Amino acid sequence: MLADYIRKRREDRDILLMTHIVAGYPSFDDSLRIVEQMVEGGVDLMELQVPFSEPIADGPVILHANQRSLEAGSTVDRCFEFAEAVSQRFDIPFVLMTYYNILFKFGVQEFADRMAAAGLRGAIVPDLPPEEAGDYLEAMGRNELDPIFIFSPNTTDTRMSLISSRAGGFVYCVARKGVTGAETSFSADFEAYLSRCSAATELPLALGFGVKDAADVDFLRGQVDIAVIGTETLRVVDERGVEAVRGFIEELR
Amino acid sequence: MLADYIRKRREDRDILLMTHIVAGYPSFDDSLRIVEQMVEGGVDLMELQVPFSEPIADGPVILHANQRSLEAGSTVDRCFEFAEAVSQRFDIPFVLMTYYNILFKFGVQEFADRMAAAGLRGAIVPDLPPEEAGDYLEAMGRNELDPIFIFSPNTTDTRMSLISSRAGGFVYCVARKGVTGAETSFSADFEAYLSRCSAATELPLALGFGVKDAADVDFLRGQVDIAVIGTETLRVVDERGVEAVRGFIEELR
Amino acid sequence: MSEQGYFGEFGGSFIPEILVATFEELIAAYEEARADPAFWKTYVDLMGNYSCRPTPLTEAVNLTRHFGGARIFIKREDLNHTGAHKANNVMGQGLLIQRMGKKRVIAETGAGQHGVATATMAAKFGLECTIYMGEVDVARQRPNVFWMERMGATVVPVTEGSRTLKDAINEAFRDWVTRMDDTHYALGTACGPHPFPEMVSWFQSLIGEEARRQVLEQAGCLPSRVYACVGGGSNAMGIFGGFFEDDVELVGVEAGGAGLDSKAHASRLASSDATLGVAQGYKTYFLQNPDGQMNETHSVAAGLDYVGVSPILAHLSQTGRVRFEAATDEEVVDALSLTMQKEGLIPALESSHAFVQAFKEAPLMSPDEVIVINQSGRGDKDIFTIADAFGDPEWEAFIQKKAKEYDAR
Amino acid sequence: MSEQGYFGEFGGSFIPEILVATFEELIAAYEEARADPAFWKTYVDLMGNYSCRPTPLTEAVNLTRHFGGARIFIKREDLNHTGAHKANNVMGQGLLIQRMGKKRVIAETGAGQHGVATATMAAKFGLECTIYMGEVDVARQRPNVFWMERMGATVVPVTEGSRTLKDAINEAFRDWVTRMDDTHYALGTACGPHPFPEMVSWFQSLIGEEARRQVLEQAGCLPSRVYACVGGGSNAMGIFGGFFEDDVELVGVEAGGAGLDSKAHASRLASSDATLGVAQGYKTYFLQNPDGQMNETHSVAAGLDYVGVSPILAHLSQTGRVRFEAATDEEVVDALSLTMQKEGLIPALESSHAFVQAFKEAPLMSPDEVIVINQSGRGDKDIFTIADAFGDPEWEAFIQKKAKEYDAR
Ligand SMILES: Cc1ncc(COP(=O)(O)O)c(C=O)c1O
Ligand SMILES: Cc1ncc(COP(=O)(O)O)c(C=O)c1O
Repeated sequence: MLADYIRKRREDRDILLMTHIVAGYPSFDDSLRIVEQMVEGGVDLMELQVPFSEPIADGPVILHANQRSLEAGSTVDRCFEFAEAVSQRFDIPFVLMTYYNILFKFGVQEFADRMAAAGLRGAIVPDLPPEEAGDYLEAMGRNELDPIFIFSPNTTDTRMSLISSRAGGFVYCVARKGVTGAETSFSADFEAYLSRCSAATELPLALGFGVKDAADVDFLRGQVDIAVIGTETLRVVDERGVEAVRGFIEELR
Repeated sequence: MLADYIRKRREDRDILLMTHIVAGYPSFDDSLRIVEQMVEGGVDLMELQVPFSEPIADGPVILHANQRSLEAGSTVDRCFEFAEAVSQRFDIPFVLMTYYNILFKFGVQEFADRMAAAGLRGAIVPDLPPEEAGDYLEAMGRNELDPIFIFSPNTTDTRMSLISSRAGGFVYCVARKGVTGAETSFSADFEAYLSRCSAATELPLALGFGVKDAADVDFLRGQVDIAVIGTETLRVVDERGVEAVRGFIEELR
Repeated sequence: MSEQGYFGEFGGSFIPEILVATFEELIAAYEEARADPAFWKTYVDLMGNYSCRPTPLTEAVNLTRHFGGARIFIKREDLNHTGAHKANNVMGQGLLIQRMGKKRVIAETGAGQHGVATATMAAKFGLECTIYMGEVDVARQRPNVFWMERMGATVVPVTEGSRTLKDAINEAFRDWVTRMDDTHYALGTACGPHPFPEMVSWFQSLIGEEARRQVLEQAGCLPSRVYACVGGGSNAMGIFGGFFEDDVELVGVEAGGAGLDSKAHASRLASSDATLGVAQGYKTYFLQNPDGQMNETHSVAAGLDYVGVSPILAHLSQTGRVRFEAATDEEVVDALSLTMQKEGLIPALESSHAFVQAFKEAPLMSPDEVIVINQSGRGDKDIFTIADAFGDPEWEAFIQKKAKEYDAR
Repeated sequence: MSEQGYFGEFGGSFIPEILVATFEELIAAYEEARADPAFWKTYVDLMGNYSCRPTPLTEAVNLTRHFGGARIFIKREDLNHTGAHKANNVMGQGLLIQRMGKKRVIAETGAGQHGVATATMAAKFGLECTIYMGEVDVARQRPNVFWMERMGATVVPVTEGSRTLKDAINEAFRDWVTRMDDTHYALGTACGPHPFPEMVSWFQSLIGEEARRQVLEQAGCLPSRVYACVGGGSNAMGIFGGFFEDDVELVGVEAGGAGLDSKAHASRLASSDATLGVAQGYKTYFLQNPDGQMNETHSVAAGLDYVGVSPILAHLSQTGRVRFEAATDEEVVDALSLTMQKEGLIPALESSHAFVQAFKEAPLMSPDEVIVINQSGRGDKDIFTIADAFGDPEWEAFIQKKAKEYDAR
């Protein structure tokens, strides 16, 4: 399972990098080249987002990418083909990220089966709280896929425990209130928050939302297992092109 | 007084013609030439209308003439000058027609004095019912001016008597419901109406509102003393020019 | 001579002979209705079921705090069906029309408010309906024309005179003269020949009746002052009517336009520019020239932009029972803006005149005192005028874009 | 797992973790308020003093005669302050905001009606206010944007997705995620995560409570059927709420757009085009493609043009308690036109959907039967849309002329 991979990898590296792409944005060809650049740049694991028309928890940059991908004709099926291709070709774990309706319409069980078949290792479904996740957990469990859940600064300790008890792979900690990509300021409360997170779970911790340069990564070193770079790589692609991604990743550590 | 003039003149003529102009429309020069044409055409008496900005009882043609005259700078003073000029120059009686506010603002007494001084013989004030006419009647009486009032088809017999008791010169009978110039159709009730009018007053009767050609005048012959041609001469001026007025009048008898 | 319809030296009935019988019939019907308590009950029920009377009296807590003086209450005529107090008068006259058995109603309109109310009443009562509206007003108040037409009314643009309200009144009289047998002319304000000033005031008196009861209930006392805007005077007469017998100061606010010394205003009683005259069938103060010709008037609020004023108010001004003030266009836009932001209310530009004066006086009054402002109508019907008054560039861009869409058809 | 917020299989709360605490707080505040009779009284008083509740129930005598069947009564939510039932919900949530001590309110809006209502409430309660509105809607509903801004609200055009209502909802959630401490999101209809469907329905239940009492009083019996249009479902839940326990047939009317077989509609329950899904935080029938991506929908009425529907109504459809029908754009314009001409009422295009279905059924019913139509709002706010729906050439000419005036500046 993912947690083992992460712990193992952390023996060599003081922090892991997880990046994010929206499948099919700007195109599936580009998506493939971006993954390639990222892997070459040395990322340790990756989120592949299956676009959804109503990505309620994503900020404007990722929202935009979702929309463009769908406009370009992206389908769930095509995303799975893509996922299968990259997980066969590249030697890092890929997890899927999408909204619950994509699973629900597909059939949660069938979706999990298909994820497993594509070689994916887990999933992040930000609009699926553990209370609503019965079918999902079962389907994920049956396929040995990690259900990755989220902590946020206003999640209570009790609730963290509850979430942790359902979660697998790692826990995705939201660094600050807000949607993906907003300016992060690591507040005074930040350390208290992280120690609450660590105390609540045995699982590795990923920290996301707003990480954008080597300084941010440096700051996280020693505090969490994984730094998540989401929006920022999309910005790099948009502003400097696909070929700039590798350099951007390399500079992060 | 006017009644005597009318009775006298009726000895020679089976019907008299009274025409109407709006002083200063299209200009005072034209007004003078129109009066000239009318007198030459043989009219027996004339109404000079002092324009008012809110001529509530006039139809669109006369309303329009009121507006244009005012726009061209017509004033009450200028109208009196004009009245004085025509009554000196032409040998028929002139009566003034206007709305009560013109008298009221001028001062009713002063207005009557000024009418008399200008050689006018009476006045028609369509928005001044006898009930409101106390000052006016007094001022007119003091100047030996005839206060001409109006009968309409829905004026009751009692009210006709009341009106007659205040009126002088002649009574202006409205031929049909409506404002000046609307299409007249002499209805079955017409004769009954006229005999009510005759019964109610000793004064001569003028019939107005809608008389427009020789046939209309013919119809009135023997029924009333005066046929009033109002709107139609304005139409002749507007459509065929000032010089056409004389011919138009001549054709009426 | 009968002194019927006079209020001091004002009022009367200066009408063409041909209308005399019609007015007698109307006066008789009105007096009969007025003497019949069942009529008033029918009227109140109708206004309760069809409009939303009693309209609320809203305490303006934020404005009160903002000015730190008298407690401000707002009488909400804006919540009437069709959006203004005009509905009261029109529905009342509708009941009279039924009583008289007439089949057709005509009306003048300036801003369009009274026209919309009349067209609405005509639809409800199944009457044929013609609305006279100055050509200038037709052009600038197209939304109201649209609604009148949709309701089945014929809107006739009046092309003579200043082509505004007073000309529409003249034209309505002209129509009436030709069809008085089957037609009633529903005059829109407390002006014109008797019985209109008195009758319209009677229908509008619902406002004051309610307001008096409500303010006693909500504030526990009578107001020190009551403010209303004055065009023809109907909403003012309506709310003042509840307080004539009380020790309450009544304040009428006229259109100050570009300022009282600019001539571009419509203040008959608050300025010294108006003089006594007789027009449109009644005697009152008019804005007229020395010859007695009516002047052009100006106000940002079309409904106040009128040369005459209710003879009853002229009388009450003379006796000192009602105090008259004027609010300029600029002050009006400011008061409107403040009221929107503080209370979420959108008074009509007309009504905003009353707010201006109240806002000037409230801060000077004691927190123990209460004042009532009559919000005679809602402003959201007048978006074209209000957007222009604010000079909103986004609005202009929107209209330009919309026009291009239409051009492309 | 908690079954809180479920109605049969519909509803629930599918929200990002970061909002969980906020929703817990909201649910607690809501449940406390609901258990506190003083809260409801404060709410009813507020609606009585600030809006004009109880809104009348108007008997449509002429329409009844026209159709010659059931007696038609119309519940007049159009007379609410700001012109629609939306005010009820918003003022209720305003009181909750006060209870929670928050200082800022955000809302989504489609047609602009809910945005105007929220901006109004924010002005009244002294709250900072941001309204999210699809860019397409900002462009076509500029008058409402104008009023929101004048009331002091910030209107943010949403430029992603279909740039209409659902995108505005997403954007409002995005805002809330970043500022939930001081901000309340006042959702505008009976949709979204728990407690919104239930809470909004509760606030709107005033409509049904009043209507039941009024129809008993005025008709002496319960109605056979009650009709309401269904966008998100709040006005329908509001009026239906008064009759759930009675033997009264409840009819929800959705947007049939260009016809149910055209795909250009917004019928989730009356058509078979919608399927179960989870989006915008709740589970219901959505108009979506087989992948679960939401479709573009269409209606002449912006307020009905939405992909989802109240989970409570989805449940009531499944149980058969509420019957669902659809009205096409064309039928809607005809029903609106007839209602204006016969009754002098201007239902909003949304509300006119309910009228369509009632008009289809009334003639087939007996004169002993009574039906109630919920007139959820007034149409005169939507003159641009309605004039376009009627294709009025004079309106177009007016706009073109107005644009030229602006061009000339
Ligand atoms: C909202 C509103 N208030 C006031 C007025 C002025 O009329 P009155 O003085 O008769 O109340 C009008 C006239 O159109 C109006 O529409
Ligand atoms: C007048 C009116 N009616 C109905 C609706 C639809 O909403 P709901 O279904 O929540 O009542 C709207 C939405 O904007 C509206 O403005």
